[in-house]
Amino acid sequence: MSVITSSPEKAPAKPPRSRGDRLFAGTAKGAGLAILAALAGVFIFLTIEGVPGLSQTEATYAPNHDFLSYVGPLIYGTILAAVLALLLAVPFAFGIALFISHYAPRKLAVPVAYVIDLLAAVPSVVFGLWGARSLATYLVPVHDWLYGHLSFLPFFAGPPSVTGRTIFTAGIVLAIMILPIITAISREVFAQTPRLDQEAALALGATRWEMVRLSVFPYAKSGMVSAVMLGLGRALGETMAVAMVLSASPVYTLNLISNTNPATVASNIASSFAEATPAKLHVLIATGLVLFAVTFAVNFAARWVVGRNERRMAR
Amino acid sequence: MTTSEVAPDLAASMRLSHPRLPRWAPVLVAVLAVAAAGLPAMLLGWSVVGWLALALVLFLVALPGWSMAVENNRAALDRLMTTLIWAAFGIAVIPLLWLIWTVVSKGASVINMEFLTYSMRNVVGEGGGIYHALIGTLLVTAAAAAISIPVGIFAAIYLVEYGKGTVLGRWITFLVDVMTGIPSIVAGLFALSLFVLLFGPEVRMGFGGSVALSLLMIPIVVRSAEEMLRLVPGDLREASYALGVPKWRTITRVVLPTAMGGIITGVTLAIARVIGETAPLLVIAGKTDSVNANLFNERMSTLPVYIYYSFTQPGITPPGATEAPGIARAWGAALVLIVIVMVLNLLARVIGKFFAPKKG
Amino acid sequence: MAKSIDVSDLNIYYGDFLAVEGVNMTIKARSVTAFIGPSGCGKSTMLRSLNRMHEVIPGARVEGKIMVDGQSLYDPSIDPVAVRRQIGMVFQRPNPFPTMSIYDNVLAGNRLNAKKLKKAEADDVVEKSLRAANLWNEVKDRLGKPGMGLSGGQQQRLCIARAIAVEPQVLLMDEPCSALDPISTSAIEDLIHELKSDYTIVIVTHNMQQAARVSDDTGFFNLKATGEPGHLVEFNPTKKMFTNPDNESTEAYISGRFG
Amino acid sequence: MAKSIDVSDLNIYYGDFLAVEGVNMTIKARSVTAFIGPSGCGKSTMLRSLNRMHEVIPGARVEGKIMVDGQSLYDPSIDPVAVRRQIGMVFQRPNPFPTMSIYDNVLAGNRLNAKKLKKAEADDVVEKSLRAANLWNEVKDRLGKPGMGLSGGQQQRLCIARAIAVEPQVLLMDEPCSALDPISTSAIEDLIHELKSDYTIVIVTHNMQQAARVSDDTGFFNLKATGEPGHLVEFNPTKKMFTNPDNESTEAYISGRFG
Amino acid sequence: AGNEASGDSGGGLSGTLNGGGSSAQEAAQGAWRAGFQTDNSGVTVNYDPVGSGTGRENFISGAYMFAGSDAALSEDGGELDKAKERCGGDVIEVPAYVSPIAVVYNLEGVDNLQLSAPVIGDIFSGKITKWNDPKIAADNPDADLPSTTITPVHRSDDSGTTENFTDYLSQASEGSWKYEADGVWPIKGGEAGDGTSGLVAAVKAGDGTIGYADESQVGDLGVASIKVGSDYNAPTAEGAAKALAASPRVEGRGDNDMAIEVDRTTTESGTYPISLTSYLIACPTYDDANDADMVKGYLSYIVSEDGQQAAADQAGSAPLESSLQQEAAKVVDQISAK
Ligand SMILES: Nc1ncnc2c1ncn2[C@@H]1O[C@H](COP(=O)(O)OP(=O)(O)OP(=O)(O)O)[C@@H](O)[C@H]1O
Ligand SMILES: Nc1ncnc2c1ncn2[C@@H]1O[C@H](COP(=O)(O)OP(=O)(O)OP(=O)(O)O)[C@@H](O)[C@H]1O
Ligand SMILES: [Mg+2]
Ligand SMILES: [Mg+2]
Ligand SMILES: O=P([O-])([O-])[O-]
Repeated sequence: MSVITSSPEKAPAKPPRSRGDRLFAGTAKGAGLAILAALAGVFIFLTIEGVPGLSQTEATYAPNHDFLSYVGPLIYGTILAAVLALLLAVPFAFGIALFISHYAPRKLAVPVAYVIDLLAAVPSVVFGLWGARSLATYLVPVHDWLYGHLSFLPFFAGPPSVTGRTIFTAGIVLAIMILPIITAISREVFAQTPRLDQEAALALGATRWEMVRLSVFPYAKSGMVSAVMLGLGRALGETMAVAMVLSASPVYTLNLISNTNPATVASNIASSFAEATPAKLHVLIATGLVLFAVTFAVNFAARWVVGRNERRMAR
Repeated sequence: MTTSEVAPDLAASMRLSHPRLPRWAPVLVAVLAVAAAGLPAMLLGWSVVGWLALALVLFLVALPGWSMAVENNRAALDRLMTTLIWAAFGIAVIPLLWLIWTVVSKGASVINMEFLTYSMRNVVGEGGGIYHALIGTLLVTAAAAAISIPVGIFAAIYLVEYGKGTVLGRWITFLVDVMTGIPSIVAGLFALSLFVLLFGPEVRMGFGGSVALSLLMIPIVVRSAEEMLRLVPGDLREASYALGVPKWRTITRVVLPTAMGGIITGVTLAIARVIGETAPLLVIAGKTDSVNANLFNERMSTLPVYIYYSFTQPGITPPGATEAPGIARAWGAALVLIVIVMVLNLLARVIGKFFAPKKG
Repeated sequence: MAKSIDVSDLNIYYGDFLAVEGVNMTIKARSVTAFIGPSGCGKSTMLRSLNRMHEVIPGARVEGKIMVDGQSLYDPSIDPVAVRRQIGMVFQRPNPFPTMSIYDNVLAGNRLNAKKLKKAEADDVVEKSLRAANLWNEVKDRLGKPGMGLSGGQQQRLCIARAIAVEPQVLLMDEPCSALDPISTSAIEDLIHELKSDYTIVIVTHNMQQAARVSDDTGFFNLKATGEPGHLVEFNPTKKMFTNPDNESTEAYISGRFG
Repeated sequence: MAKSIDVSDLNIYYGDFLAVEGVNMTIKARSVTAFIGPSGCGKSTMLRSLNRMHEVIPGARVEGKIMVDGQSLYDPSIDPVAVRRQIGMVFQRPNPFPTMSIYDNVLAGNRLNAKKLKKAEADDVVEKSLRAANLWNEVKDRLGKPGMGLSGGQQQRLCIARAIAVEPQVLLMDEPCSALDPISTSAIEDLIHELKSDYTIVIVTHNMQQAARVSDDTGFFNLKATGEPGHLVEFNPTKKMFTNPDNESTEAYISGRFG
Repeated sequence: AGNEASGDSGGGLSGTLNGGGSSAQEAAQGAWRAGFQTDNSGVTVNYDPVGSGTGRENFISGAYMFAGSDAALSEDGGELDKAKERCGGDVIEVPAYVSPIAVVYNLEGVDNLQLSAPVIGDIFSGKITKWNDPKIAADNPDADLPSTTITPVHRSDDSGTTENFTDYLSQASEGSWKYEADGVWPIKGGEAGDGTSGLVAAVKAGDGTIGYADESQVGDLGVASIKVGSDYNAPTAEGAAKALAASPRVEGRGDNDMAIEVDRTTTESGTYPISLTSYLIACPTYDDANDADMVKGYLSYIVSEDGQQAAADQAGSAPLESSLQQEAAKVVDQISAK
């Protein structure tokens, strides 16, 4: 019976987990801690380099006057662009993911999944070029139409941009950029829904959509949230494409279709970084710090909302 | 329809065949919608896009409407959702193919042996190639993957298998989400300042780029791997434990293989996400015209940076040409980058299939 | 209300694999029909083809004819959703909706048809169904808790309650009692007895006694050899089957040491 | 080789919920012990505490003592992994590894523990185990096919084969036959008879006849009331239990109409 | 790579020379690199077109051995002093790249637009909004101007081009432009493009657009002629070089510092006042002899007649006027090891 005890003569103080187990668990935990360390590193970097940026000479914030007025429109623009992108991308992404996992004939689903994945590979520079030079031009009539028919809404107050390089277009480009990430992850989790769960719904006389709602969505919820968070992350942090598409100015505006649009934090860093004096660089990094704080808050809020839902579920 | 013949007495008992739209109903409605939308489109001189948009709207109203009239609300909703899901696919495919077509049509013509095997050293105007940037991209991305994949997957394992419900686990999950929001340029600036701290102000190296890219890659790997691991049924873990298999072997031999398909998708996605990333590499890996295969010394060109500069600094347009030679090279490089990811994707799919749970 | 089901020359495939071959039988309305036979002979497959659940498996298909009250089940004009709504099913493995409470699980089917159930009405349906499935006493104090927190047997009874709640006209049960203890099993059998005055019931079981006890007719499926498709060996009134079967192999199977 | 197991004053918890309370019993080596009782009374829970599988559920814990051949199972010096290697388990629901072929599934216990087997040896183990589980004939031509492609019953027998393949000293079975047809059930029972000359076997079953047929001792678990923890009502030699139980409720349960 | 020479290094020099800065110089730097590396196959020159500001900063920090900058080191931020500190003495600043900035427009039916500084100022500050405004018509008596709305396009990034353009407006617009010279566009709102390429793309994309960009990058866009004295001059390399040669030096700089204060108000015929002058910044002495040799070699090549001509051919810049070129060559020739 000595087989069960790993070392009977040793003091039984420490748990007799095998070395392999301890090593493996340690490695896994180490990886988690490494992530924390990396993030802490980024945070410390942003703080050390960014805090001096809060109080520079007025000229550094041109054409604004102080840090708040400088960062405000950027944060506003970042959130506006990300929200637009999410609003556009999320329904499409879930739709396509469902299409691939549950609706399309197999012969179509596989190549579609493949092509969507490819989209993730298009360099952001190319997205930027395509967005600024092809898409924007084609969207000019759309801008005109929105202005012509919906200008009573503050979003479409106009005057419409003649180049189409607006936050509306940028939102669409961002939406296309985050589409593959959301689609890929949600389609994986949709496809993993156990057949038994799905049959439970079908056997009750559910239509395909009801089956999706009853079995697939609840099962995939956590994965869908993850997918959206990843997409949101990319939308908040996207740099080059936005810089290339957007006709940017340091302003607040709800107007989505005029040539005056708020820049995003990341795109502003990218485009201002090149000519930045050391003082300006501090300011730019400080805007990064603010974005970091905003990302933190957004995630916190999202988690709280999801968590509250779950708590209500568990009751 | 058969329905009408049997309906009277059945209606009372069991309506298996309440009236249904014929199989060809969606096709008919589609044709009618396109035709009906054609009229105002023609009269008002709309573009094809406007025409099709109106046709889609008509279809979205007509088919569920007809279904509601003939079938019932639930069937109508089902048809509406089916249409929406197909439409989502159809609409999303447009920019997708458009984008890919743009790259292919503009890039394919410059790709030849010279383009793939020459660098830009001493090249002015026409000619030259992407060899140096190709090497750079492969090395930098490979190094980033070598950092991110183990860290990411192990972190996901920690979150799902060890840290569930612990404070540390919750913090890591949360901070990984926050990490996805780090702008790529900030990651680059961070890597630069880290390396300057370590090696002095003149440091530029490919590996610095790898570190920056890892910051962007890790959260994607963690998040997708975490989701996939979570979906592995507890049954399987128990089955393995009950055979006297230690936890770590259960994870490596049962849990990971079962989730492998999804994890590979996530990893491929993460690689695809960073392989086209420009800003951080611009800052830390820099650019050069010459081949540099040493990740740890000197500037290293990468395809995205190459593309970026080829577009923004295309040189002057030679007389008689329509555009500067840099532009064509940029499209060519973009196409090569996409092909690389395509190959990677195919490879991942093959590997994924190999590991995928066998259903029957 | 109840339906009779005529099956003629039915072949059932999984892709190219012929799982069940040449089945002919008549399942009478207002009666209980049991399918018995060794594992892998296609009882579940046969059962699933009766409410068109078979076709949800990719590549799965059916040849031949199934008539329910004079309507051909596989006719293009038939809505499989309506079929499944009226021909309910309980599976071999319990499958409650994992994110729903016990209460919501029971009501899942009803909610599909009538979006708005009055609270009192809903409470009523839940209690009635759970009582019928002999689960009420165990869960009445935690109706809001998730259905997954129950023991295997409790989960299975929850699934039965869910299937009953929509008041189907035919009820297909695939070894519904294999995870149940005698008390619950007995309750389910009582329930079957009760239901059969109105409904048509088809049950797959490995338990000969159970088949003998609850069913009016019994179909015995067998495989000619491993790898061959399953087929219906004998279909007869249960009394006759268990006392004087037509077929030798039936006798051999039934008189196996136990059930 | 076989082990005897002494259980004293065992309380089993899921978090704060006390599922099983105050169990005392002695499971004899080289014998078959059956646990019976209504659904939800804690049979599975009790069984899982015997090879420390209970603790893999977050928050689950055990109070009291379980002695296996004089060693305390829950002593800190005991490696639960080693325990499980020697005390095998078959679950209520079949759970073959989805990524593995039938062949690899059977060998999983050996392979996952990084034991190197020669090809001939491995073939031998696979054939022996599958034969013992009465599955060999059905799958011998498709050993390389995925284990998930089998019918429910076949899957369960595959799991039994997998558990046997590592030659445990104690075998715990949680309603192993609930998804099996009579033929396979009979084969498993034969197997149990065979194994008990060397091994200690504990089986949970809802089938009274099965308990009566295969076991030497029987433990009857019950709930005092719903919501209360389960407890061991009576533990006695099976013969006595089924003819002259000490306890009234045991008699009531066993003499329930069937099993 | 197939094109990279292996083996012997002609010219005797070998090593890697890193510099960077002004993105405007990149095209010219490409030509200079190629020329220099062809003569010295053992040398690899890297130039990061990260922008003038970053270039100057990296020069000061020691990350670059030389920098390219669209503006001379400034005295107010203490930049000049820090650079002196880095070099341990005087700093070398020589003009290397001069290029006219074109006022580009995209307006159907108008080919030869002529504009005066006050009108440009009014257009970019939004006071003139229609193309058929009488003020524009006054400059273009022969053109058939449509009533299209004017969309002025500016740079959204901090840029040397903007700085030179706004410098021109503030000096020459006779008060119609109310802002000072600045790399950041001083007006909030309006159409903007990122980088020269972004701005050019934006002007191309719309009808009625007008912007400003390095002349070599304007492609097939319309280019306005600018009023100088009583003439309207199209942007030319010679015009820009001439304007530069006619401009005074910044006062109070060292002998090696050729910082120039461009006079935008010149009325000399044939000059073109909107131009960008980009400098090379280097130290007179380097710790390492090889570094010194490489910097000296490279910079000498750049300011040589050959180098200037190569840039003119490949990047469309204006070769330095010969007196400036000779002075610059002399300054660069002093570079040595410590
Ligand atoms: N999804 C599937 N794909 C392919 N073959 C299948 C599938 N499901 C079942 N089969 C095969 O069809 C045959 C009949 O299976 P079925 O599940 O109907 O048997 P059963 O009689 O219900 O067995 P059990 O009593 O074990 O549940 C078996 O050979 C099985 O392997
Ligand atoms: N994971 C779990 N978490 C919390 N409670 C649980 C869990 N599993 C089982 N229980 C509860 O513990 C009690 C005993 O469950 P157990 O599964 O042991 O019953 P059982 O006797 O095996 O029933 P059955 O015959 O239905 O399998 C039940 O009240 C059940 O609801
Ligand atoms: Mg079955
Ligand atoms: Mg149990
Ligand atoms: O040369 P720029 O600073 O205008 O890009």
